[in-house]
Amino acid sequence: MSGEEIRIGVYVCHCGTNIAGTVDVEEVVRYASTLPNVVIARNYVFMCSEPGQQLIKEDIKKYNLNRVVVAACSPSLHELTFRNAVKEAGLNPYLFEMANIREHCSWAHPDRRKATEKAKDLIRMVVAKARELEPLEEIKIDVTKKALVIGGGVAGLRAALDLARSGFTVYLVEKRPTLGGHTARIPFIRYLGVRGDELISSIVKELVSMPNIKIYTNADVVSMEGGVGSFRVRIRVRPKYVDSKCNLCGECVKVCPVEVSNEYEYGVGTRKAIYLPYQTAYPQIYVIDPEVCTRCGECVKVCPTKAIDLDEKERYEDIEVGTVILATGYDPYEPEKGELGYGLSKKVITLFQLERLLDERGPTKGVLRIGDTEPRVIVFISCVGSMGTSPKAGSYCSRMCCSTMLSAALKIRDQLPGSYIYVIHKDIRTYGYDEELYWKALERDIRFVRYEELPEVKVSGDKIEVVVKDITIGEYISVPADLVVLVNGMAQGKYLREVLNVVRVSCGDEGFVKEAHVKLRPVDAASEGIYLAGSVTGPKSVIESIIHGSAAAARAATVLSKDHVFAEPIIAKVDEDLCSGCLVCVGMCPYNAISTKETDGRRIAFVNPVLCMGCGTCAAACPSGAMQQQGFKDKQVFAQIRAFAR
Amino acid sequence: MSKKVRVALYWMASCGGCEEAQVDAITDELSVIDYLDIVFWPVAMDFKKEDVEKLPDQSIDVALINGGVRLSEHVEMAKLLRRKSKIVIAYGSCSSWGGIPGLANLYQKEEILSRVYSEVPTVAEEGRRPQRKYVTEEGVELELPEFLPMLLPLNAVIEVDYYIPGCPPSPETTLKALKTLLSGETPPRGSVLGASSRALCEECPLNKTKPDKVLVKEIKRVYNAKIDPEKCLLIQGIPCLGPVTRGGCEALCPRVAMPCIGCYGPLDRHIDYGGKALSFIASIIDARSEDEIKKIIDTGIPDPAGLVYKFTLPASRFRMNLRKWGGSR
Amino acid sequence: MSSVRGKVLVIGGGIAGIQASLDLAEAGFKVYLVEKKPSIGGRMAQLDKTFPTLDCASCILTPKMAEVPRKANIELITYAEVIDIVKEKDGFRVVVKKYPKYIDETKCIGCGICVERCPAREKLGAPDEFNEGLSTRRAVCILFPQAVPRKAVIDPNICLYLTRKTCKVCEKFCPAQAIDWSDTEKILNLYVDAIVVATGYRFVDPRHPALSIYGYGKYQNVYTNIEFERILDSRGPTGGEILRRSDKKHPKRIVFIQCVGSRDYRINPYCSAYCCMASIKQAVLAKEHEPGVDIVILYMDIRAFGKGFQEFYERAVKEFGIRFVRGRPAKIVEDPNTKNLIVYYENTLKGTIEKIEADMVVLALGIVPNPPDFMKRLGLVEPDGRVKIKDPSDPIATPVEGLFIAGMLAGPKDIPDSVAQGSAVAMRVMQHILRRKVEVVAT
Amino acid sequence: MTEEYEPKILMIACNWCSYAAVDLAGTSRMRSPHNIRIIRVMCSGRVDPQMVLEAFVNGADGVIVAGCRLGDCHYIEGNYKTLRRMALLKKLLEQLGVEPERFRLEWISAADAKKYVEVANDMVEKLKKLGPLRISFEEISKLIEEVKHIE
Repeated sequence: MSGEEIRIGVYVCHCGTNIAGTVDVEEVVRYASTLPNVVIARNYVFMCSEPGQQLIKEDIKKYNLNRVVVAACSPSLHELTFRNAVKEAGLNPYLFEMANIREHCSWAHPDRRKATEKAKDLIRMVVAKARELEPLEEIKIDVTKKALVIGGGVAGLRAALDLARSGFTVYLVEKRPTLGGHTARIPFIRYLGVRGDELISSIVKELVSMPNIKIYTNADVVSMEGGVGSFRVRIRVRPKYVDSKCNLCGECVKVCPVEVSNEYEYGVGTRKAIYLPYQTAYPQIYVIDPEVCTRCGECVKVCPTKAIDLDEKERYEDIEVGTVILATGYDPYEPEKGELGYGLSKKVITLFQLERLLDERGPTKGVLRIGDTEPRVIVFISCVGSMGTSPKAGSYCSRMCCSTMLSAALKIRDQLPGSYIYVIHKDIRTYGYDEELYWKALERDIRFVRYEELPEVKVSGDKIEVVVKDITIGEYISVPADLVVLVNGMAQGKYLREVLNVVRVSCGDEGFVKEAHVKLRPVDAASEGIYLAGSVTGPKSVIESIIHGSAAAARAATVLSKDHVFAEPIIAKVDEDLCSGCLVCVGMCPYNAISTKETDGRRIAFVNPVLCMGCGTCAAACPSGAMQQQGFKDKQVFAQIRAFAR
Repeated sequence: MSKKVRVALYWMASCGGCEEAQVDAITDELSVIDYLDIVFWPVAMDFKKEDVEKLPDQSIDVALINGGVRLSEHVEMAKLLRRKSKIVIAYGSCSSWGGIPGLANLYQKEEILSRVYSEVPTVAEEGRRPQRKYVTEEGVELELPEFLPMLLPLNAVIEVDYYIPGCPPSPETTLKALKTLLSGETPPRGSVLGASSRALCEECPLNKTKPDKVLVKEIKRVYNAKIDPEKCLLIQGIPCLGPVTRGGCEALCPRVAMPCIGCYGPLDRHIDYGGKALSFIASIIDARSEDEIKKIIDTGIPDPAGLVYKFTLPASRFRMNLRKWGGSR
Repeated sequence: MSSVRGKVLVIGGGIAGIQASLDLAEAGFKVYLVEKKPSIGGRMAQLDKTFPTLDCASCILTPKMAEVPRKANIELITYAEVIDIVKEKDGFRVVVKKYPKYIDETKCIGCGICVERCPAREKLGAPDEFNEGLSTRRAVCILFPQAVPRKAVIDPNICLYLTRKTCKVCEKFCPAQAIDWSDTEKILNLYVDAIVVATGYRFVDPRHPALSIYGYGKYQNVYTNIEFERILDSRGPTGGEILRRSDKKHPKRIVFIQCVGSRDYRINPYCSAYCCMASIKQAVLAKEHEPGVDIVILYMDIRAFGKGFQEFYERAVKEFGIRFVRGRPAKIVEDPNTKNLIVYYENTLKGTIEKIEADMVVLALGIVPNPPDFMKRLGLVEPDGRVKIKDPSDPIATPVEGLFIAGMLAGPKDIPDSVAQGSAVAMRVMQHILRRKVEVVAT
Repeated sequence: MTEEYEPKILMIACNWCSYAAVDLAGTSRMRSPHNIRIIRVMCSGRVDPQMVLEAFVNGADGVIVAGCRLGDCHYIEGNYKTLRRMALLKKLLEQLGVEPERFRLEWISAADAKKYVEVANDMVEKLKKLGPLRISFEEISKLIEEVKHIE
């Protein structure tokens, strides 16, 4: 383009009488034609109409224009329209610029003379910018029609299933040795609903039957490069020390000398160093926990199928995908020792533990016993670890606990009709259709006590007393309890911290991942091509997680369904031989699109055109002017500013 | 290089630093001086204005002029040398963009005079001002040049061919520049000679100590900051102008744990050096609330103009303070 | 995308329907988006600000709305209703009734001159639905400034020409000759592979006998929360000024009443999920408009369960000094002179009967799903208004293969959850179509 | 000058909020002062203090930099960077003798056409009291011309 003579066409729209009514378009055109490099200026009743666009296209050929300026309405309405028109005439669409003389002028100023003067100024300024415009090419990225799902909980599984069903190849990476996450440990969803492990199994069953999905358990994502359309990801698969020859005979478990508390039972049961997480766990293979294994080799000796190899090493796999779904979920809030008597007595447990005890497939076959006596007085204390009830707790509401608590209370009511069940609570937040649970609980003689100041749980020997100020009667009441259930909330997933920096996402203060827009883009991450499913963005119910899983899958599908994605060329670009490598720009970018690279021995800034969203804040900061925003380069914006003066 | 190059050196509003640098440069081991035929150098040898006036026009090959334009005399001499010289070079920050004396443009002429001749405690006779004309007992009439309403860079009064930046320009810079010219090369008019086309960070040994993100929670001032000489000053919260200042000095200051104060001046893309410097410094402040930001700025940058315009105010888009015409109305 | 991968009908142009349509179009499906009103945007378009971020609804909604007509794959059919669907071998036949706009959409440029000129105003006008009837609109109108499509519509019931054969002023002034008096009601037949119903919700009727104790409609200064939202909006009937209906004075005390028609067996047993936050938001905005105003929120439980909600609730108490009192009013009495309202309630945390005088009362109305009639006819609607679903763990799939629901129609929820469901339902539709296509190929 | 002095104001507005707000003002037919000329950038974070200086030198009697409300930035946090830069710029302008009324940083949401009109009216009013800034630069150029002609 350099050197070529600049030939600008200016087109002033009447917009019926909307502009022509207050702006003297004839005079404006006369004025425009006097501006430097303007070879033709015209006015027409509706520039945006078919004939209007035709007019421009013909002129481009007739006067071989290489810049086009339309003075009409707001670019938000018709910039695209005219860009396309210009493009159809064979001119680069970014050699077009628009002056807003309707919303910003004719509609705002009734005074004909002043409106006309202003229209002239606006056009003069835009023409000045147009003179400096450069052709830009949209960035075309070939889409790898594969997806990576990080996290094998219900949200991740649902997302993987949806994408696989839609015909895309899916890689599913789960940190733990088994799929299912916390959902698999929930014995009943909303009191009557489905069993968690069955829900998971039904999804997993279909998944593993599909040719286009690859599942990695006991694995994690260690690095990720690139952006939407093409991410290059490295996966580390940690050894399980047991291979598929395992026939689940369980001999190894008998001989294993190491016994530890079982995280899959939230500590209410124990497991060996070699173990099967739970009956329906997928994959159906025993696994050795290297943290606690003493390498004594007893299991190897007894294994009939020679499935155990204590020297198995971790391995790495590199994959390429077009989109990434982050679904690493949450972890239950773990009360401090001594917090509301937790850890001081077997009779003080968390809600997650209670659910395990109420599971007929759980360690107690679902029979609720303290020692061997059945509890008569059961006390639930809500909002443990939520609503800032403890220093370590978040100030947020964990959303699900109220419904889960009432479901559990109702289960106990079924099992122990004669028991006394107290719910010590703040607000009962059974929102939406869950309100049903609240009604049921009230009908079935579950007693609600409202607290403002945190209750006290007094543990003396095997006696437990819960003291709480019932604000309704304004007095302290004391309940001798056989079982205290701390209704613990949902906190940041332990694994999230590790992946945060690998997958470019950031967390809010409460420890959950920030969405691109909390209201209108709830499953999009800030960077293109990365989506968020389930409780990774904040506490959610199983059903909500399923919905979010599908939502994330849908967003991913919008990318994967295309052969290419196009990135706007209005992005930042570094003028390499002017960059001194001061790195000021790097800290500016909200999308981490700027990194550094070595060029003939110099470390300089590099903008990833796929990640850059084109805000231009790096260009404003760049001390040497090496960083420029295409379409808003210094020379372009300053030309417009200089044209402000007549 | 057969015949010697005829050189004129002149100083205007200058501190003498440039002269030192010139002496260092032309008396270096390569003894550039052998190639030079100095026709005018008031600071070192006894020349008079008439000596220059006598010379035929265009007879001087290169005129090196340092210091800013503050007196009517400077304008006369600048014009004279322009007439007599093929190439005129603005030597040093002052003549290139005004330099430190240029900060005087933050004040109006009258403010300066009254401060110097009335307000300062060391004034001998209250309110006594220098007279432009004065006749001695011997009846000799002396005339002082006029103190101009503002300080100007050389290019505001005459055409300047090249610039040699620095306060003062380092001997290396000066030599590089002179050698370029002696070699017969003719860079495009207006080029900066002897320095880099990129910012200082590139030459700074501390640059590699930068983390990826250059963001600071406070801005420190040199006089009371504890500075780690091994670490980039910027990330320590010292407003070092390295990123926005033309390289070429080999980062003399940062090497000794002093921030760059910008004496090599603007880069080619700058519209207003101060504005750009201000933009990047503000950008690295890592604070979100208005009060927080204000606090950081007020404690760290009490005098923004002094920081970002230390060498370039008279060449900036404003050139000087507008109070006289603005606020007073 | 070269060929279209399938055809989908989306009913309802609210935020859920918009999201579903955009995602489906992006993924290469042809979408017919049918909206009853002359513009898409739904309820969200009526909102001033959104909780808990307080960012303005139109700022974040308008760009999404604008995307719809830009998508080549989306055919936007506004001012029309789906009156019937018929299951056919591999999909549905859909019957759409398109109401006459008397405006040629292809010509109308949305300049609004006709609206300015239309003489059918004030007494001759009609209550402005967008402003919940708090202002009047003219016979020809554009629903709201950011309407999509930004086209005028003529209301035949009050148009002077269509009612009395006089006027035609709009025709005279229309710069685009877009007025078309010959326009008539049209019936379209569409053939689609799947259907998404996102017709949202309706508010519980504040005049419901069980709610008569609040005196809505009887007392001038009792408002519904959606009315109050319009009053807060700078685009609204009062230009964003809070003025009482009775005397156009600024209120000194506003009382919000929660769970009006929610958590109430007589009307609506379940919780409407949005109203606690909506009232807190409105209370905070009211404080911003009128720093002096005293605000009391009468509630049962504050259900601040979403992301950032609890934090927002606490800010409302600490920063804005909004008073929360746990109690459900028994009755409201109006002072005939001042038109102020005396609210009687039991403070259930103190166990005392109290009363408070307010010069404005805002009712946080409960909501009920708003399914189209054909769904009722297909027996897909429970007596309590909920839409039947196939499987308790999948609230967006109805028992009818290929017929899905999303948004508020599938149960009370806030904006982000509606958006998520919009995307989720798009995924379900894709699968339904792609899998069936596969089977078709297989057999 | 027979007629009343009309200040000239340059507004640099972000595409997503403040520019849209001015659009809305027009669409809603609100009368706003004709003195304002608007330059569109994608984000107020693109605004470089150099632009503001350039605007003043090129005849602007006042400059408005406008972006989304803090927290609403379309680019997550561009406007926070604007906030930092303009805070320091304000201080510099003061030192350069520019009255504070001549430069404002405003957060205007896309729906807040009303606020735009208020800001615009208020600024025009204030600038009318202050009188033109252009003159200062004309004066300076005059001075330089005089200096040039010293013989």
